[in-house]
Amino acid sequence: MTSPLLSVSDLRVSFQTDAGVARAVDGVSFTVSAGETVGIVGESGCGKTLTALSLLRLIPSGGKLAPSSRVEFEGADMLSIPERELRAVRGRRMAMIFQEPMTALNPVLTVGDQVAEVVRVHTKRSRSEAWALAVAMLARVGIPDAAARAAQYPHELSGGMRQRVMIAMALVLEPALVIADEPTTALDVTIQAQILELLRELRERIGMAVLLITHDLGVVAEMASRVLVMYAGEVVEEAPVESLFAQPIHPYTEGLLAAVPSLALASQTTQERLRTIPGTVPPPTAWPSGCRFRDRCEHAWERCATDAPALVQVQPAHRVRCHLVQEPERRRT
Amino acid sequence: MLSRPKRAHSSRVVARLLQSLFVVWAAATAAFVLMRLAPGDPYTTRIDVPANERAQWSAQRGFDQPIPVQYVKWLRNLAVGDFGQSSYFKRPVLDVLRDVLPRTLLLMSLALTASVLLGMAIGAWQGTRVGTTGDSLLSTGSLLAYSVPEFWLGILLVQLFAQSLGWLPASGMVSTEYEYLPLSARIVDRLRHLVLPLTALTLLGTSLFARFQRSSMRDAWNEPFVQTARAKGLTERGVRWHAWRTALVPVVTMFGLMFPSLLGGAVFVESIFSWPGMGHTAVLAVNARDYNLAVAAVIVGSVMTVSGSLLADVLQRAVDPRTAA
Amino acid sequence: MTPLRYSRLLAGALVSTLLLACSPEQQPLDTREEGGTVAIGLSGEPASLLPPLVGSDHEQAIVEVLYDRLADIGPALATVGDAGFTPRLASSWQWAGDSMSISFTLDERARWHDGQPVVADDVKRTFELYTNPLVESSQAALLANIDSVSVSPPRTATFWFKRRSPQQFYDAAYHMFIAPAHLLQDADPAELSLAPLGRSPVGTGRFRFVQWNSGDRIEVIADTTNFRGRAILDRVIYRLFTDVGAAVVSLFTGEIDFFSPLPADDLEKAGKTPSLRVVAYPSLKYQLMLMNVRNPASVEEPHPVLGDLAVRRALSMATNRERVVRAVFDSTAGVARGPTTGLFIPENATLRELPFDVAAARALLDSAGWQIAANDSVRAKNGVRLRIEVLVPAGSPNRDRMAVLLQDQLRAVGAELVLQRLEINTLITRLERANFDAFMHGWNMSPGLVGLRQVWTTGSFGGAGNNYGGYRSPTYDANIDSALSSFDPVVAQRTLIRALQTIIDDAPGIWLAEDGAIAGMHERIEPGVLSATGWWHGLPSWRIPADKRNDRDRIGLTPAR
Amino acid sequence: MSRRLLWPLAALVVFLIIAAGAPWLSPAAPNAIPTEGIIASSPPSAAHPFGTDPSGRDVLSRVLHGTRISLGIALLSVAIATTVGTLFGALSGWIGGRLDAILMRLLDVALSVPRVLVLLCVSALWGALPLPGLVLLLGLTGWYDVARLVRGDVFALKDREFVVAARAMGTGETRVLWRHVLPHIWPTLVVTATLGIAHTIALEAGLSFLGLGVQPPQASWGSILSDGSAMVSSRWWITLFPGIAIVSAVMTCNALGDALRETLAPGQVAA
Repeated sequence: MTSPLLSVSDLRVSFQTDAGVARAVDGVSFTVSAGETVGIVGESGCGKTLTALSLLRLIPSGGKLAPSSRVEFEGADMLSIPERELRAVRGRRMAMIFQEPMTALNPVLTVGDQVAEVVRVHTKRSRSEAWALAVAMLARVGIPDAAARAAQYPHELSGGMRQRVMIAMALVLEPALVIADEPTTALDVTIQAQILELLRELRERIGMAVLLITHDLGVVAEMASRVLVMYAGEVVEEAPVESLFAQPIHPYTEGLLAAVPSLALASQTTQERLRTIPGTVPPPTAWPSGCRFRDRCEHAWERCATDAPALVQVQPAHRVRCHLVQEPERRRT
Repeated sequence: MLSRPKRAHSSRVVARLLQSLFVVWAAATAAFVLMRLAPGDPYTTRIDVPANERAQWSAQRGFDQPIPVQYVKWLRNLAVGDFGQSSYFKRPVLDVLRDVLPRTLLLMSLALTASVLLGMAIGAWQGTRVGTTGDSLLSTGSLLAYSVPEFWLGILLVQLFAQSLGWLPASGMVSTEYEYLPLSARIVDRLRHLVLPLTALTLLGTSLFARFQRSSMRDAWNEPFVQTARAKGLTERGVRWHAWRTALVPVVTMFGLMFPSLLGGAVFVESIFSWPGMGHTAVLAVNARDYNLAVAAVIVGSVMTVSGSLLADVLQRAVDPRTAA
Repeated sequence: MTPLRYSRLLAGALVSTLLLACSPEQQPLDTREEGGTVAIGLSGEPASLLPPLVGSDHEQAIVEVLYDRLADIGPALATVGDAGFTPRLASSWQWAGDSMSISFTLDERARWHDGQPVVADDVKRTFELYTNPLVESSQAALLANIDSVSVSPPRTATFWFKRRSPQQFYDAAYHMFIAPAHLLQDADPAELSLAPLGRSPVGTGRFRFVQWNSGDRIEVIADTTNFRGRAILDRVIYRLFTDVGAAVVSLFTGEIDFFSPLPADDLEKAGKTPSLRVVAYPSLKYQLMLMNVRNPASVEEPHPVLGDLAVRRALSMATNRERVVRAVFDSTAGVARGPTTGLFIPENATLRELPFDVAAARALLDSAGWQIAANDSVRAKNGVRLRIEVLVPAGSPNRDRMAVLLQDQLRAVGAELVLQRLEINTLITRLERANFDAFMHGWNMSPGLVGLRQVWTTGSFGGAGNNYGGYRSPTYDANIDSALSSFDPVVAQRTLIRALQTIIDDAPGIWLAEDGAIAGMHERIEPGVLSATGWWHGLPSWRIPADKRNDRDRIGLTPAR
Repeated sequence: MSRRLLWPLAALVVFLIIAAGAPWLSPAAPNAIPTEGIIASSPPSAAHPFGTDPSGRDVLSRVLHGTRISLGIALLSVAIATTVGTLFGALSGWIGGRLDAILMRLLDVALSVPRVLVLLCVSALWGALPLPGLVLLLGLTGWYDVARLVRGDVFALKDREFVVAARAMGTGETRVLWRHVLPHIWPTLVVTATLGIAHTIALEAGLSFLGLGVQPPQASWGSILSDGSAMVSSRWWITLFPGIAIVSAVMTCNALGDALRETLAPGQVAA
């Protein structure tokens, strides 16, 4: 990892709410190299989507970035560059695929327009050139009869087609990094596979890096080479995908793995019944003291309530935020 | 596959037109019934006219015939634009309408355009800045504007700008010298006379549109596609355009619904500014118990309202592809 | 009291002449004198400009400058014989030896504004229209003594009278404006108001019609080839308003140059406005609350409330007329003593007016059986409540205010007045059908005493006159007849006073104000003496000094662009 | 309670206090024309803070008493409108089908004529109306919006689980409508009624201004203002003060309606 494409360090985003300060993203650091696919996994409310949005400086109104936060992308700090330069990066070098294609597409503009708009904004191409490029891209993402479809509106397309449009919109200028925020969650299972296949295929052809945000470990398993597990605004475990699946260390990761039917069955370590993680993610205004997972952790002991664990390296590419690393004997079996 | 929705579309248009026609007919019929329900025959003859002369008189006008026959005749006349005689103006009602209707349409169309443009601009500005000081100031302002009755606003405007400051004419459509002015001066003169009535008629509409556009813009502003537009690298202006384009949909519906409320406002504004249009004429007709003219005003109002909602339909189809299918 | 009336008339005339004397640059008449445009505000839109249909002041104001009478009355407003009358359309006239007919010879130079010569047939046709009951002309009653008009072509029209009368010349010459027969050939008398001539008049007056833009203006210009000489002003633009307030604002802003009557409330401000001049002038108008003595539902029966003499007298006595008049007109009007302005009441007459006496009014009502029941503030008799609907012309703030004051004062004796505001023409229609209880009436009298017959005698019910209230008194009728027909001035005066006393005692109305009128006008206008018969009477001789003319005056005679 | 709700509510209470206490708050009788001295319209002074009208009546007292009439008319006619509109809308939405189609067409027709024109027309035909007639007229021309909204709500609620459940348990139709459906639409009603009051105050003022509303000697804000309209040139106070009263009352109700809409979120019952 000589010069990573994207390098995030100590990303912190907080909101002032009636209930107090919500530290939604609380010191997240990671890198993505060119061409690499990194997955971020976690339950909803863990801060993964906000992390993704922060990379494009798309923090919702009211969100405050800590001054120490850095997001270096292709050598520029995304969090401090002027608005103009930021816009030049968005959509062109770093693009985003949103979760819900129905609402993420503008309902009153044709899909062709919406794709062509990216071209028009970032290049000097004429309206017709941009349109042609958009149609070509729509064809590339597997939309049949793309020329006709381009003139249609989002509501006239099926969910899968809409997501293909989203992908076309993100990839039309062949960015270096694509952030895909739950790209398949809103889709039928059969369509999910098609979309993932498409993403994989385009990744190879364009040679882009992908930051895949999902709650679905199955998706990660298929796509990513490296995984970050987030919980309560923090990264709790980071590992190459094989070692994470083979040897999850953080109890939360374990829980996630155990909750996935296909993985649970395939897993060698936990040949038990399908498990769920008890409890829910606490609200971001009231993270528990010490380890934020302790309330839901079956192994938790006194130290977990007082000391906040640090992210420690256990193997060259495997880092974990858990006291079990130091005191493995505490693990209950 | 492509022709089928089109046929469905055209049959829907026909259905919509028929429905509008029905509404106007029903309103006209209601007006006829109302006219007949009124205490005293509007054509009561003079006390000292002999009975035979009275009979001849009412036979001439068809009042001796049964009500259904009269109704059919009345409707048939109506269909060809014959609203009968205006007892106040001593002219055919149609002639009166020909005089006054364009004046009101001028005022209304300008007021509508101004309300829409101003209101949408203000509302769209607010919608992306909800909760800021500017937003609350404008919200309070439009609440106030929304609460000032046109007639009182008209009186204030006359007192201030016509009487105290002497900047603008207080009443009428044109100056006394109008017809003897060169073309450019005539245009200026017309515009000067338009300012105050237009302001009085526009303020309410503007605030209405601003309130509406603000909330629809606020809703659109929180939609995910706004985030998408930003992620695409659009400028804030471009992003705002994306939001506004969808926020337009509910506002356009309002556009058609404004017609009746504008016509209602015109009644007061025209009276204050002696603007000899439909609204002012309706008031005169009422004071003069000019039944034919009053009924014509109702029918014209209903036609306007119905056209307004048709227009709103057309516009909505134009701006919202989701309703077009 | 009476001298005061005349002094008021005199004062009015004096004020206007004084103001004239004060205005600078009284150049001698020369051709350069001519010119100027005056914008006059009217507080209503005429329904028609056809002479026989003239009813309201604003119709009269325009018709009088577009059309001509046969002869005009002199400044003294004398109506006996032809003394003081000056030729108009008729250049001369000839009395028959028995005085039963008068032959008018029309001015041979007279032309209609469309170029046609004026012929005797025009006079005959005009008379027929005025007197046709289908036309419903309000002047018809005044022409009742004329039997017929005969014609000796080309230009002599002879009026035949039913009987001799001191006013017979006045009746024939004054009440009609002659209309063009050649443009009325197809007119249906029953639908005369729809005749095209009514909207684009063709007359013989010193102004000719230019345009009528409904709701906005009526415009006339000087008829430069008029047989009586062109008017001094080039052009008069009548701006049509529907409410007095808007007209007054326009006067203050200079949009119009002239408005009358100016409400008393605006006098003070007008006086302080340098560009305006306020002129008081006498008027023949008196105001009253007219009471209908006939039952609206069945006119042969007396009115259930107002048919009762005691009620009418009590209402009159409960009204503090002085207070009402002062409140509404300030010092610009006097309190009317009877159904006429003071001008026509002989100076030495002693008339007993009904006193203002609330206690007496209550007693009168009590004794007449109108009692206040428990938990009611309104009197009633045999289940009929003392409730009177009062018609008030819309857009007449003075009469509206008087009505409000009457409502307040009469409540004190247990009478309830309900005000109903109506546009004037519609209101008149209801009056003509006797379909009303009471009416805030303002009557503009013709010169002389004919109005006393026109409005109050038994013969002038409905279409035959303007006796809307159906007042019926043989004593009054006989005395008025005698007053109008007697050639002996002493008898005429004695019977007049008797008639007036009769009607005052019968109280068919509450006599309120007799106007002196106030006109507000731009200071550059020199209108001469404003006539009691109407401010518009002398319009053709209004002038604007050459050095005071403004842009409006420079419009000249050019046609509109 | 949010501040947005508090202010207009407080203002409304003030108006109601004025309406209730007008006889005690007024320095003079509202319709009393002075029996001594000159009857004239005088400018504001210590004795008459709002001046006097052309008949010499104290404008302040008239405005205070006018509060009663103006608010009373608005409240009563909106009550009528709400009742009629709710019945009409509930019936239409609940029964649905053909009846609904017919009623909705009727509503289209009613909505097609601008309300002011209807009011003018009725005045043309019947002349000046007594107060109860005016209230009835305003009420019977003001229920269309209520009916439409109620119908929409009822339509949406009719197939909701709790309603279906109630029906399944054998509850009578009327009872289901009354006990299970209507309680859910009250936020809609409260908001529409509040905004309706604002609109009716302004409308009644306009009618009275044209001389077609409240008849003398009774005075609403609109008719007090109307008394001065012929002399705005020189007597500004007669039109200014009642005008301010109208605007503040209308604004109060509008603000209250807005705040209620946000607090009660009536749109969500249908969701």
